[in-house]
Amino acid sequence: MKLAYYPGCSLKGTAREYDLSTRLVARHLGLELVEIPDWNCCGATAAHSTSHFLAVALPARVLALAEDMGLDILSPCAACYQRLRAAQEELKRDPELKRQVEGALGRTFEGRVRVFSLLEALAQLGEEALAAQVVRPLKGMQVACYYGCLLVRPPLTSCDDPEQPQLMEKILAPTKVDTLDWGGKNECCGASLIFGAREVALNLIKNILHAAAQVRAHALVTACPLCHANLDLRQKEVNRFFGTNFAIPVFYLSQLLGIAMGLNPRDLGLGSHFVDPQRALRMVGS
Amino acid sequence: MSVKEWEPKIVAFLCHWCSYAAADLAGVSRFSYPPNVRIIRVPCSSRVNPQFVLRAFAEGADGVLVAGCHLGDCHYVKGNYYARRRLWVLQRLLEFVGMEPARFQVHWISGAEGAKFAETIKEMVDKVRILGPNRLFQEVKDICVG
Amino acid sequence: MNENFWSEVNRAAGQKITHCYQCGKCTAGCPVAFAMDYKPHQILRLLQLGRGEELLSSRALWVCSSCQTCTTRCPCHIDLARLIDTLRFFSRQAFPQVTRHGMPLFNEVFLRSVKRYGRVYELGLTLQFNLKERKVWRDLDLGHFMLSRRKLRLLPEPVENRKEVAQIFSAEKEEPR
Amino acid sequence: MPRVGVFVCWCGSNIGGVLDCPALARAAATFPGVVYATDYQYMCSDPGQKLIAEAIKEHRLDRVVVAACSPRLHEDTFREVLARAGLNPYLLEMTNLREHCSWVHAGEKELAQAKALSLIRRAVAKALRLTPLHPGRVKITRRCLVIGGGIAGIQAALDVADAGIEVVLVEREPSLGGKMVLLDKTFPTLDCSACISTPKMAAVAKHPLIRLYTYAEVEKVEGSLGNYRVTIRQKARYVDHTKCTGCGTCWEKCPVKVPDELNFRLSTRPAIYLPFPQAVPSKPVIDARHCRQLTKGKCGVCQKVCPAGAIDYTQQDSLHEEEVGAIIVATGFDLFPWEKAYGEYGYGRYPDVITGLAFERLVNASGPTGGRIVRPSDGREPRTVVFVHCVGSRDELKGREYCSRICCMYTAKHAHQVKERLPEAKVYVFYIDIRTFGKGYEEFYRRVQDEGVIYLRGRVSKIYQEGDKLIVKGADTLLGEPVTIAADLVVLATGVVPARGAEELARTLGISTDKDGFFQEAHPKLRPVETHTAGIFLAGACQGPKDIPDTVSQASAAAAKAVGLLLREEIEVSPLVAWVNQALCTGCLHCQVVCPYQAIEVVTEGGRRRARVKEELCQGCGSCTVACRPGAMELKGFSNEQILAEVEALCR
Ligand SMILES: Cc1cc2nc3c(=O)[nH]c(=O)nc-3n(C[C@H](O)[C@H](O)[C@H](O)COP(=O)(O)OP(=O)(O)OC[C@H]3O[C@@H](n4cnc5c(N)ncnc54)[C@H](O)[C@@H]3O)c2cc1C
Ligand SMILES: Cc1cc2nc3c(=O)[nH]c(=O)nc-3n(C[C@H](O)[C@H](O)[C@H](O)COP(=O)(O)OP(=O)(O)OC[C@H]3O[C@@H](n4cnc5c(N)ncnc54)[C@H](O)[C@@H]3O)c2cc1C
Ligand code: SF4
Ligand code: SF4
Ligand code: SF4
Ligand code: SF4
Ligand code: SF4
Ligand code: SF4
Ligand code: SF4
Ligand code: SF4
Repeated sequence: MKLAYYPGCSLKGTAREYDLSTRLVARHLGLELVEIPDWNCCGATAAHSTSHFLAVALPARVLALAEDMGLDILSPCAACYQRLRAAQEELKRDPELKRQVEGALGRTFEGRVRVFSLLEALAQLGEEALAAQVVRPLKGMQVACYYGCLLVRPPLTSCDDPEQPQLMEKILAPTKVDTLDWGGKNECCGASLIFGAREVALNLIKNILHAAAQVRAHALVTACPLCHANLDLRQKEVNRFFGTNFAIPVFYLSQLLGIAMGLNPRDLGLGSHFVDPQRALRMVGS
Repeated sequence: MSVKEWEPKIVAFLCHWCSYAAADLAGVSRFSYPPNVRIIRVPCSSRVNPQFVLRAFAEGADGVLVAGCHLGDCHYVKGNYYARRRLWVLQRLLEFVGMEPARFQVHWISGAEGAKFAETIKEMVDKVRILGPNRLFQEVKDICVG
Repeated sequence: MNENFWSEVNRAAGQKITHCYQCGKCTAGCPVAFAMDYKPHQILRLLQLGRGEELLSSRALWVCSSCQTCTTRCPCHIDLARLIDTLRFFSRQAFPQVTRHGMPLFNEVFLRSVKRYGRVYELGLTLQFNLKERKVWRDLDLGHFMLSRRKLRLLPEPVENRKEVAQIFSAEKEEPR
Repeated sequence: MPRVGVFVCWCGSNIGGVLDCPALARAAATFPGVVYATDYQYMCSDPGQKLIAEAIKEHRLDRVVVAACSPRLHEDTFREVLARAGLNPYLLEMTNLREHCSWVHAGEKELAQAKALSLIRRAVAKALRLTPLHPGRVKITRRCLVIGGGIAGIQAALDVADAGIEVVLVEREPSLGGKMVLLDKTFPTLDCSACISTPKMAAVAKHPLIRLYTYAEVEKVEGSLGNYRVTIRQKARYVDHTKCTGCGTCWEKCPVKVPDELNFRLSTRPAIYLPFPQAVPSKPVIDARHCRQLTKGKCGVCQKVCPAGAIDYTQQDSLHEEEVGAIIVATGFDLFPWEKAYGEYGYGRYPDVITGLAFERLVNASGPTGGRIVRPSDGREPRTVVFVHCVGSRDELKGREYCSRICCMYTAKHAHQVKERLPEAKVYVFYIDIRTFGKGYEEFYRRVQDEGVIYLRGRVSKIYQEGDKLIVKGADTLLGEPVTIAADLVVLATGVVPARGAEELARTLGISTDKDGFFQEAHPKLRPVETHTAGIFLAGACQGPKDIPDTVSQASAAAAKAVGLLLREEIEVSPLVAWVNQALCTGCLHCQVVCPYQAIEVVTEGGRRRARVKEELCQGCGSCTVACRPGAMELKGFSNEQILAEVEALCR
């Protein structure tokens, strides 16, 4: 399978390891990724809370670039994924808006590119293809899969069941990791609030860490750079603020899969996590 | 007939269960309306064959009204839906051949709406009076009725 | 303001505001309701009553995390998250000063970065925002950690075709809202 | 040439004060075909009627025009006059000089006079084309079919049978009883549900005039009002009920254990089983999907132990034909399938999130726990119980738009039951609105609040398991705050939907369903137990969500309607029906498509297909006449020829 790769801003910075691990795992699974040349930012929450036009036009340029390549898009960043999907739906729904956007970009849309999240792309490979690559089963590790908001909401752009998503669990099943049933998987981590309303965001992060701790998760798994930043980078701040002592490592889905596939943890970018994942990895002898 | 004496002649096909009852109620309530309308009672608006309407125009009617129960209230479950579809087609056809839409009207009037019936007739007569005698069909009578 | 405001918001967001029967499912699921001055169902109620003043100056608009939980679960098909976005547009028009801090400030700075470089320049963005918020020292240790792990780039990495991005932004300005 | 008589009525001054009636009569006398015309003060009075009857004889009239008031008022009166005078009553035409002329045009006498004459001309034109008509008569089969054996079907069957009419009752489950027999107590009086319903079930079984088919379904219905031929499929029970004594040896010995669907998997039952102890009939059936003998060919235990030799593994489904004159449909409801729709409540994955009906089984002394309220997951008594209203109801997104009408009340009952059995327990009820419109209902709700049940106004957004608690995230919209409760047991007040298979049954019977799939009544206010198809009646929750008092009222009403019909020897059907001019019919069947009453059938004669009207079903709407392009379909009393003649007369 060959896909147009849209890393987005985060994967070029804060979420560097998500980019590394996604590319690496994809290569090993025979998934060819071609980075979209000269892609731009999707606009994220800032755009859609400021202007409906920007919220559609910015992602629209990315859609158009992929259309030129003739490839469907893989968007590992959940925020980008949601913005691209939302823009697609808006362009379909509102011909007037489509006309305006086309005018501004000097490009036209056929609307034939599809946009996949990392979950969909991996799930499409099928359980067998994944199982064939697993050389180091993660038996004994208990993880809480965390989907957050952007991958599963709103239902119109959701890549899985909005209330009880299961794709991560399905993808991880061949690794034999123990995926926990827990109530926090689609709760909001407050990514868009971490700058503008810090205390509120810390509250949300605490709630998720608490829910994961309740089910004795050894680690969290996520497929979103914003969730990762909040849950991993901000854990210390949460502890300081609430007097808690969480130490739950947060893996990207691609990283955990990579480990099960026997790839080098350093190549997967595991060294750049704030909460040290070593303890969890040692449990499964990695 | 000279123009001065001319009075609009309007034929109304009324559903027995609703609009005919509305006309009765208008009477009982003494809601007066212009005497230009003549009523033909039918069991349901769906009994009205477009052919009847064409014949009325051909015979010199200046306006034709079809009225039945409100949609969803048909005594025969869905007769007025059929009527609406058929008469809508007829309205388009008449417009196409150049007849003023006000001459052929379809209304939904329940048995409790005596006042609405009287109002409807008043308005229709006023409109048709302004339009003047219906000449269109006099000329195409042969084509339409055969 | 009342009638007008009501229908204007309604038109902009394309929602059937009158449908809301105040069940509160939105508030029940909203992760940040605890921090809002008006809870999601109350935002809807104020809208129904056309009480724009309270709404547009409400802190709740800028506490909403756009998580879409309310939209996903509303039994009456009301897209509250989108309504809130629409109210944010109106709020910025009515009270330009809201963009001087917090989330609207962040959005402003964020978009400025996108406008200039086509992408987000995270380091510049953070510094600029913290400066304006007068919290220069916030996240300093984190920044240090991230720089050391190459999680923050020192310099922006702009797109090449900046003209196209600029076109988008200038078209946006012409956009009647 | 017909001989028309015209009778102009003054109605005192009502007509006579505006119109010059003698002048109208004089003018009418000159119309073609009119051989006699006169006027009179009050035509409907005795002398007036006599005047008409005598004129008919004297002038050998064979068509009568009465120019008076609305036919909606006096058509029947004057038809009888014709009949008394020896004339076919359908040779009458009335024209409405009062409501449509004198009363509304009093201010314009001249124009009114002209209009009145025109109206009489119309009536004469139609009268000339009237033909004698004879109402059809159909003999009635004095038997009644009742479909569904819940409380609605039971009540209707008993009422009809008590009136001396034979009843055939068909229930598709192995026992009578429906939902009511599963309930513990009933609001608002809290009497024991089984105690009041099982005697009725027994009465059905004993009634000499009721023929009971259980474990059976209606497969085909032919015929029409007064005479239906019904085919019933009796599903194989593998137990010969004529031999079985109900001793119970078989179900005690059967080695199979399957989850008991009636107890929502809170307990198990054998493969040969009685659904519940008070079942009627109290004889078992074998569940073929789980019996080892029937699936794998080895076991045969029940056959060995049965002292009556009643077990027959070779039994097959059998078909039975019954003739009936009327049908009462009472197929009830099912719960909204919340497990498919509500992911935020866990899609049914948390064992301690249960429906209201499962709660009824829990709290029921004859249920799986002997009436102890415990958590299905670990058998512990809950300390905090949360109830959630409107699950699947009033929810356009995930459920149905309508209110289910029973869940507010049954939840109040459940909350009361928790407080009664577990006084220490905390009970919370999340609601949007409380709907307590029955007799004694509001009082009951207030009483439950007094008992310490806490009502919170807000919908629940999410329920999830955390440890052995269920976290319920709701809201208190009265305070304007989100609320989170850690519960031990959550009961969903699940809404009501039509019983599975209702759509197919509607098709079999030729009745319609509403937008939600409930059977459609003929009129929402004035004919709530009839359908649009004459002879088929509705009872209970199959027509819309209903509690027991409403269900039973409607069942008795349906029974009264059916009895009223069946007590007649034969029924008269209006002669104003459609008929097919066979010579013109091309067999296109456009008419059949529009007929709302399925009154048009196909007949094939000499290889030629034609339409035929079943007069006993036709209601005379005339829709088919317009659908028919070649003009083969005609409506008696409102024929194309008659109406066109009226048009011409009016336009002159
Ligand atoms: C949890 C709960 C608690 C309740 N508590 C109360 C209460 O306290 N008080 C109160 O007044 N009401 C209560 N009700 C409402 C009450 O259950 C209904 O009013 C009543 O059961 C309706 O009776 P019915 O005969 O119309 O339907 P059902 O009870 O549903 O009976 C219908 C019968 O028809 C059969 N059937 C269905 N389809 C076919 C077919 N195609 N062919 C043959 N047979 C068929 C079914 O098997 C069933 O036996 C409660 C309901 C629920 C869900
Ligand atoms: C404001 C209002 C609006 C309503 N709107 C609706 C609506 O939109 N839809 C709806 O479905 N329902 C509506 N209803 C309810 C509806 O009016 C009743 O359901 C209905 O009238 C009840 O009919 P009934 O025959 O039982 O009683 P009633 O209408 O009260 O008739 C009883 C009759 O008995 C006579 N009577 C009383 N005592 C004696 C006696 N001792 N001897 C002889 N005769 C006696 C009375 O004079 C009266 O004529 C409404 C009611 C109200 C008050
Ligand atoms: S969930 Fe929807 S209907 Fe309920 S209060 Fe919120 S907006 Fe209104
Ligand atoms: S989108 Fe905003 S208002 Fe809606 S649930 Fe999320 S945070 Fe609350
Ligand atoms: S053992 Fe025989 S007689 Fe007894 S209940 Fe079973 S089948 Fe009937
Ligand atoms: S033959 Fe079937 S029903 Fe009978 S005892 Fe065996 S398993 Fe049970
Ligand atoms: S009866 Fe009460 S709980 Fe049931 S749907 Fe209606 S309002 Fe909701
Ligand atoms: S008393 Fe009347 S107005 Fe009040 S709640 Fe009951 S039905 Fe509604
Ligand atoms: S529509 Fe007319 S021609 Fe066609 S089958 Fe019916 S009666 Fe015959
Ligand atoms: S007149 Fe109406 S009811 Fe009778 S056959 Fe025609 S369509 Fe059917």
